[in-house]
Amino acid sequence: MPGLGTSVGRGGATTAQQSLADSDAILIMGSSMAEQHPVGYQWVVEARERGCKVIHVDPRFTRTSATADIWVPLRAGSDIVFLGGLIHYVLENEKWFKEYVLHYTNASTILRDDYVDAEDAGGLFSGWDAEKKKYDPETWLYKGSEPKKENGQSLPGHHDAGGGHAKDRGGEAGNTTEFETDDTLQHPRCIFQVLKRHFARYTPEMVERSCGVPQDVFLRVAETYAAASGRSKTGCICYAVGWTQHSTGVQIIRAAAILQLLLGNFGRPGGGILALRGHASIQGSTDIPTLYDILPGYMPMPFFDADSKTFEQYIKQHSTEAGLWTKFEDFMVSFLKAWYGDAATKENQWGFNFLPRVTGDHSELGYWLDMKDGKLEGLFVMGQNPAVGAPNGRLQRKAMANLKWLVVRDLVEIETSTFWKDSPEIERGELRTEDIATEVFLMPAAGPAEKSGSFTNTQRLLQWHNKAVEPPGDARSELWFVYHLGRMFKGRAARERTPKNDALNALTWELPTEGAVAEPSAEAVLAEINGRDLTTGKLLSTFEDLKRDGTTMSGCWIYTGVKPAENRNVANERSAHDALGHGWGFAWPKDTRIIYNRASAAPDGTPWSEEKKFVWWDEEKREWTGKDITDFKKDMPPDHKRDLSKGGLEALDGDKPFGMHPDGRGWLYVNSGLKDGPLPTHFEPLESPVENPLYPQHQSNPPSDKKQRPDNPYASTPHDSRFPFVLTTYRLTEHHTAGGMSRSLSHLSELQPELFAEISLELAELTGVSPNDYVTIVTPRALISARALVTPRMTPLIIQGHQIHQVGLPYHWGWKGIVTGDVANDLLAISQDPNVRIMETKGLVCNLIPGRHPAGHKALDELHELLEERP
Amino acid sequence: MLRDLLSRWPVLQQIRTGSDGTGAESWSERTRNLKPKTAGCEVTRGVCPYCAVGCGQLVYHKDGKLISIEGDPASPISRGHLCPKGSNTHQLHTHPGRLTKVKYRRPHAKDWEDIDLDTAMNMIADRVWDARERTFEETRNGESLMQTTAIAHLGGATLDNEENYLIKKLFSGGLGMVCISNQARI
Amino acid sequence: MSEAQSSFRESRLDEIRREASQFGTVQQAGIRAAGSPLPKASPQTGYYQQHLLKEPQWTPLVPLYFFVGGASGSLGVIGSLADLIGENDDLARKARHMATAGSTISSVLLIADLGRPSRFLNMLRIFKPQSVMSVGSWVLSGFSAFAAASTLADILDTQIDGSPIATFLRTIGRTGCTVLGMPFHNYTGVLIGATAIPVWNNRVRSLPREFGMSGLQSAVSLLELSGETDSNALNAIGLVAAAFETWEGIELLRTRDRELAPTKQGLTGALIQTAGVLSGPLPIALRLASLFTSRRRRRLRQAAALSGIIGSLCLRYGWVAAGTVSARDWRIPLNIPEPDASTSFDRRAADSLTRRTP
Amino acid sequence: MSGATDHTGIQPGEVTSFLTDSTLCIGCKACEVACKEWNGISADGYDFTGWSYDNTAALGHSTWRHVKFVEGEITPGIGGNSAQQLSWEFSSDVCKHCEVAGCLEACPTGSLVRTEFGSVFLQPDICNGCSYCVISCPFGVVQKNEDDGRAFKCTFCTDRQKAGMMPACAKACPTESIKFGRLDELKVEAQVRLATLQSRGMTDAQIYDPTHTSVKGIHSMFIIRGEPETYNLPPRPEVPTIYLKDAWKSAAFEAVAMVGAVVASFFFLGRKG
Repeated sequence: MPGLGTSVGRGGATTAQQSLADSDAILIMGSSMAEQHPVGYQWVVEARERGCKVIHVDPRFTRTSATADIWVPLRAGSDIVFLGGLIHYVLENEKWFKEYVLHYTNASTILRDDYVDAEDAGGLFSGWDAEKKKYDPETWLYKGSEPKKENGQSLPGHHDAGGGHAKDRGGEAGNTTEFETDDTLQHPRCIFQVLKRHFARYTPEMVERSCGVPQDVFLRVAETYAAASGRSKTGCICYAVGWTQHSTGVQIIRAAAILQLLLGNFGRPGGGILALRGHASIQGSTDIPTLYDILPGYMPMPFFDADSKTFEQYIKQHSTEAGLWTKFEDFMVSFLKAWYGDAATKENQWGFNFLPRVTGDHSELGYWLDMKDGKLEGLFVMGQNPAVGAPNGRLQRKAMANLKWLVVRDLVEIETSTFWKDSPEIERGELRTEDIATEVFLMPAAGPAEKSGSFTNTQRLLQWHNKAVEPPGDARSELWFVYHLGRMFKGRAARERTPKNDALNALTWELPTEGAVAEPSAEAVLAEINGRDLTTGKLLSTFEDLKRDGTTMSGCWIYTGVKPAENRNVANERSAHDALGHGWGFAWPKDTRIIYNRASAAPDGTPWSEEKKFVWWDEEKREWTGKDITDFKKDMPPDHKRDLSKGGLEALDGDKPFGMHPDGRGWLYVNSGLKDGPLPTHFEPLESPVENPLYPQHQSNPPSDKKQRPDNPYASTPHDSRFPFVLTTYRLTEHHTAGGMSRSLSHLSELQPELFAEISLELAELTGVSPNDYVTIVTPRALISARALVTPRMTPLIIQGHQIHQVGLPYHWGWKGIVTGDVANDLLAISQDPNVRIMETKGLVCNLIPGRHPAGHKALDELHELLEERP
Repeated sequence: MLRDLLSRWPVLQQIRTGSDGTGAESWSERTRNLKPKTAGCEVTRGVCPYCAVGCGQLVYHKDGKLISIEGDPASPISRGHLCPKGSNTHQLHTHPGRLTKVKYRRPHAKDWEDIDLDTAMNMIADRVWDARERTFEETRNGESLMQTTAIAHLGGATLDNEENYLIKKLFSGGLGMVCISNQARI
Repeated sequence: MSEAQSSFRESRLDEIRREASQFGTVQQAGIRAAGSPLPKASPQTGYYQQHLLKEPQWTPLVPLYFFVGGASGSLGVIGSLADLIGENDDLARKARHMATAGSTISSVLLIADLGRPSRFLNMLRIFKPQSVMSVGSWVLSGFSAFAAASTLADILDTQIDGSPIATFLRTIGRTGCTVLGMPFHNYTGVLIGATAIPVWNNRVRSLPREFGMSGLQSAVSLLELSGETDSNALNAIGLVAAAFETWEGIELLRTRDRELAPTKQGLTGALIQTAGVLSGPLPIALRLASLFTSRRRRRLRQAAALSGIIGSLCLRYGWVAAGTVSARDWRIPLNIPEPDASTSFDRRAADSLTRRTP
Repeated sequence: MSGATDHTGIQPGEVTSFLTDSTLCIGCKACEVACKEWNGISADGYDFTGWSYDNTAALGHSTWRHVKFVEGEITPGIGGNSAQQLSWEFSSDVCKHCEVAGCLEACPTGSLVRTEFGSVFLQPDICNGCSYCVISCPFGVVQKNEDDGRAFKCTFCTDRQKAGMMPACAKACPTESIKFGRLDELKVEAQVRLATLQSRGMTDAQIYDPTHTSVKGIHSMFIIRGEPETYNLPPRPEVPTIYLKDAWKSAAFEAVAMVGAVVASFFFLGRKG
């Protein structure tokens, strides 16, 4: 979320897949879209056939490269240098979209005098606390804006426990409505000039040195992509976990956002940034989060000790003086009414204290380490397979052996549910079944066609799937499981009315059920999510109607409008009447398909051009009109002058499209909210074979957390003679993530039956491996065996003079299912980037040796032998 | 009897029509009346459960049995197409490896045993309740905490929004669990 | 490489390499040992050297059927003509009975080979002139009927003298056997000749002759082994057939088409060449020898007969097996010249395979 | 249920065809799975071939669509869609449904028939597993399933076509690289597409449709880059029936020779004494 969130206001993809067909250039980086999203890729192919240039930047020549116009091999983990290079090119060659940048971005905003850029301090921005390994963002703020300091706590958005998902804005640390600008962009401390200086060294030479991309190739990409800009052209950037799973993941996406802002590509058809998600409802599961640090609609969970003392304080900390977040209190009160109903009153701060307080890193990787250390008792796993899918699998599986009990819900018997029985640790004698005290419940889950509910897809589109048949046997939906479990707890709480159970007793938990198994009505849940007017009992059609006086309720404000009436479920509506699919499903917010689309018109409200006409100001009707719902106040004219007293969008000027931001602008520079700095800066992966050519003093992202410990060791970096090669992991079209939904299916399993490692002919010769041999791949964490797929599609790169070999490894296999194989993720380390606590999977180091590792305990002996070895 | 047996004998038709035996005269009854297996099925609209492209699916079913799952041509996103995984959604639901009973593993046990759903639900409820009883913190230095870190949840990106909503509501809003996470990060 | 690493080397890999150095290739799917080229799809290698044609899926009963069918067809002809022309009633009767038995065995063998024997009658569902299998099925059925008819006639003769039914059956039976015996004894050559299998369709003209004469020779041989070693007529027919076979054998040796490799190399080649000798020169020699001795005549004729039968069997099995080998040749259907351009695992070699032909 | 259906608008009697355009294929194998799902075909082995991403290897009794992966050379800066070089090509293979079909001519039971759509259909309720079609197909498509005893191949989804539905593979194909429609229209479309590709500099693009041989054209045409041999597409496929005339001629000659030999021998040497 934070990458896009802090830059433009919302963490979601800014456009729709269909809109790719209108692009003049598409840059796919950190994703193999043709392989991971084949059906979405049809829009890229359609654009390509219309003459759009498709550029794929990837360490490997993938099925996406094979269908693109330009393929650029890039050393895994050097993405920011490449994107920084593009930004540098755009700035140096005056390719940026002047009017757009001037009116729609914060380029002209002037920074405080005490702000020091990383370029001037060897990689560190001002405010660095070497002790705590964290930044105080005060000096990053705009000149003139007041820091929000409360009783000596860290500024909002920078709490230690923060998980980074509540970042659908940034800028929390200060009052961002007060600032100075210089519309000539000449002021030395204006963001435009700071940006220029920051990326001054990201030259084509540097790109060649660090990424291994020949200069002429880089320049061809730069020219091609920069050309997709201006009034009549647009370009789109597609990314996926190839960017996010880095210790600098958020900043990579930031760099892409900066590029798109400079080229004027947000909010326009064929433009924007398309974040490609890998699971059916991964967008939905952050909108309505099963995450520790946020509440539905990207409202932060209250952090203990920081902003949670009183409701007022919490609201004050997280609402802004202008833009949509001025309605934070309306959203929050309505949300608390949805959860706690009548028990939420003005007197008890709307039940604010029913909410648990976040006291630390409760993210998956965070609590998993606690689990390993025996601090957890029980765990629910629903539709996920960490024994195969999570980094440092050995640690993951051993940790589960320290649980008292484990509940796994899935369609099949996945590895996570049988770690005690047949995991590699059992086979290697690290764990003994009879020693493991963990109680395990493996519960059969219902398949998607056996239950009703909605998925939110990669373009923020809610689509309803209808139950077709009953689930087999005792298989049940998660809805059924949680609802009936909840009823039991409600019953117990009702019997013991202790303060501990206040929240449970207050919780509204009445749902109509249907059928023999008493399946709760998903549509009733959707109605609660959508929200009602409590005075009339009517369902709401827009979040603009939410109130802070307790007369409205809504479980997730950004979804309001998905169920505007008892007899309507917009997510289930299926009559598309235009290319963007209006009439088909519901795209949050307010069924807007391309967000920030005010930017598709010039500041004066007229379309930029005929070709890219999308949303414009209709002078007669005095309203915004066009091909999409306006992501703006419908009747607010382009020449509107901001009125802070009114709050909301009216507190912004009529030519400021990014309404989530208190200044209504897209942020080239993020004045607070990101824990590793206001501007993207290149750092090497936590394990890298090369020095950081830009900031030798700081090899890797300073605030990132390696979680280094004996059971989560690292290679020494740079240059660990034991691990000379770069390893990057990825998915295949034929399988799905950790394999629970593909390795048990014959038709998919036969297409990719065995774990393989893709290596170049050069690396094959170097290591004496011939095609289809078994090889063993080694990292400080583990060793695994795979078949060698020797292919000309892999090519060594020349980095700083020497050849860097890369090993590509798909990660789908485990020890269960029709086709089995070693667990690739055993090789990875548990690490956390500073902002969202994601691990680094795309760039690390390894060794590759011919032959298959021995079975049983011998495998570990081999590993230790190899780790000690220093030729 | 014999007459209609003969009348169905392609050779006689060949003689009559002088055809070479490669055409309609050789079609069997089955071939003549060939129908798609989805004929007469009910159709329900679904969404592909794999990646986040969100392809539309048509779920064909008859008498409570899934017959076929195909792309939905009306979808503005997928236009009726599906990738190999999406095309395999029918097998995903019907393959023999599907779990249908609750499996339970006792502490230190070497293997699974089947238990019935209600028993499992009650056992799970007891364990959650017990862990919460022991580990729940109402306040810390006088400040509201209402939290337990002893129980964790993982998963959500493959589930429905409504399911995620209930999980977060019950686990965080009701039980005070804070260790809640899923596949989603950025 | 360090010790730890070398101890890693799986013995399996060394086996693969040994196999590779010995035989040049490794059988296991996709396996290529170091030093051998990358699996490739290119105009020079075809699609990963994967053969395009499917191998024949016949059971070993089929070549046997070819043998029995060929013999009984010829027996039918002999049986129908021998006593019309000469006074060889016993020989002719024996031939007819053998033909009847043969045609019955043929049907059994053919049915047993089907994937769905219960559906044998579907063979008579249509008549397809362009399908040799269809024509053959009808011929087989017809021939069996006529052979049965003439045999029935013989049985009736032994009961009643000059019964009109017997006369009728004899007439149509023998006419039918003569007419259908001709295609029945050699259509199997057409059957395999007119297929996509290179080694077969390369010899599409000679196979019917070869199979036919082979059938005739086994017919003669069977009669001889059943005791008819005095008939000079049979010996003459045997000589003619053997002469034909010899000529065909020489023809085959003289033709150098690469499609014919399986008839000259390997097990299949050995079988076919042996067949050539056993059903060509050897019986000729024995038969000629039998003319100049009265004491050893019987033995020599029996030896010739045995050699002819074994030769005929080798011929059928040899040619069918050759079809399987031929189907595995990935170059011929793609008109790719031998030998394979790729020689080493060297990058440049691999490159040369991928470069487009201008 | 509202919304569009997948009705092709094609009536029985109109000749249909596939046009598989490799230049649009992304190698996802959706066609393989969609085919197996619709036709209820079982998996045929879990062997890792090492042939790029192709582990299906070939068409057969339980594989009626097969995506081929052809690896070339790669050069930084050049994607697979650029004309300069072949880097990684994908091509989905299928039964050719020949205009003159070897399997159809060979089938003795009439199990193989020409349908009202001009395609070649194997009637599983008739086939008796004589497997003569297997060796009569110049493309090596038909194969007998030894366990089942019958031969199988692509049905062209005749069951779907009869109901006006598109074949499963063509419907699934994400990038519409598998086109389905009226033969005559697709022949034109293929020419137009070829012209477009060549105007983009893809001089190595070509249509594979052997109309110049005895096969007389196919009902599943292909647009490929490079040589057909690379994709195991025979440059000159022939229908085995072209050999029939010669074969029967020499059979007749030999039969006469036999009768002659028999008659002569018995005439001159038959008499006893």
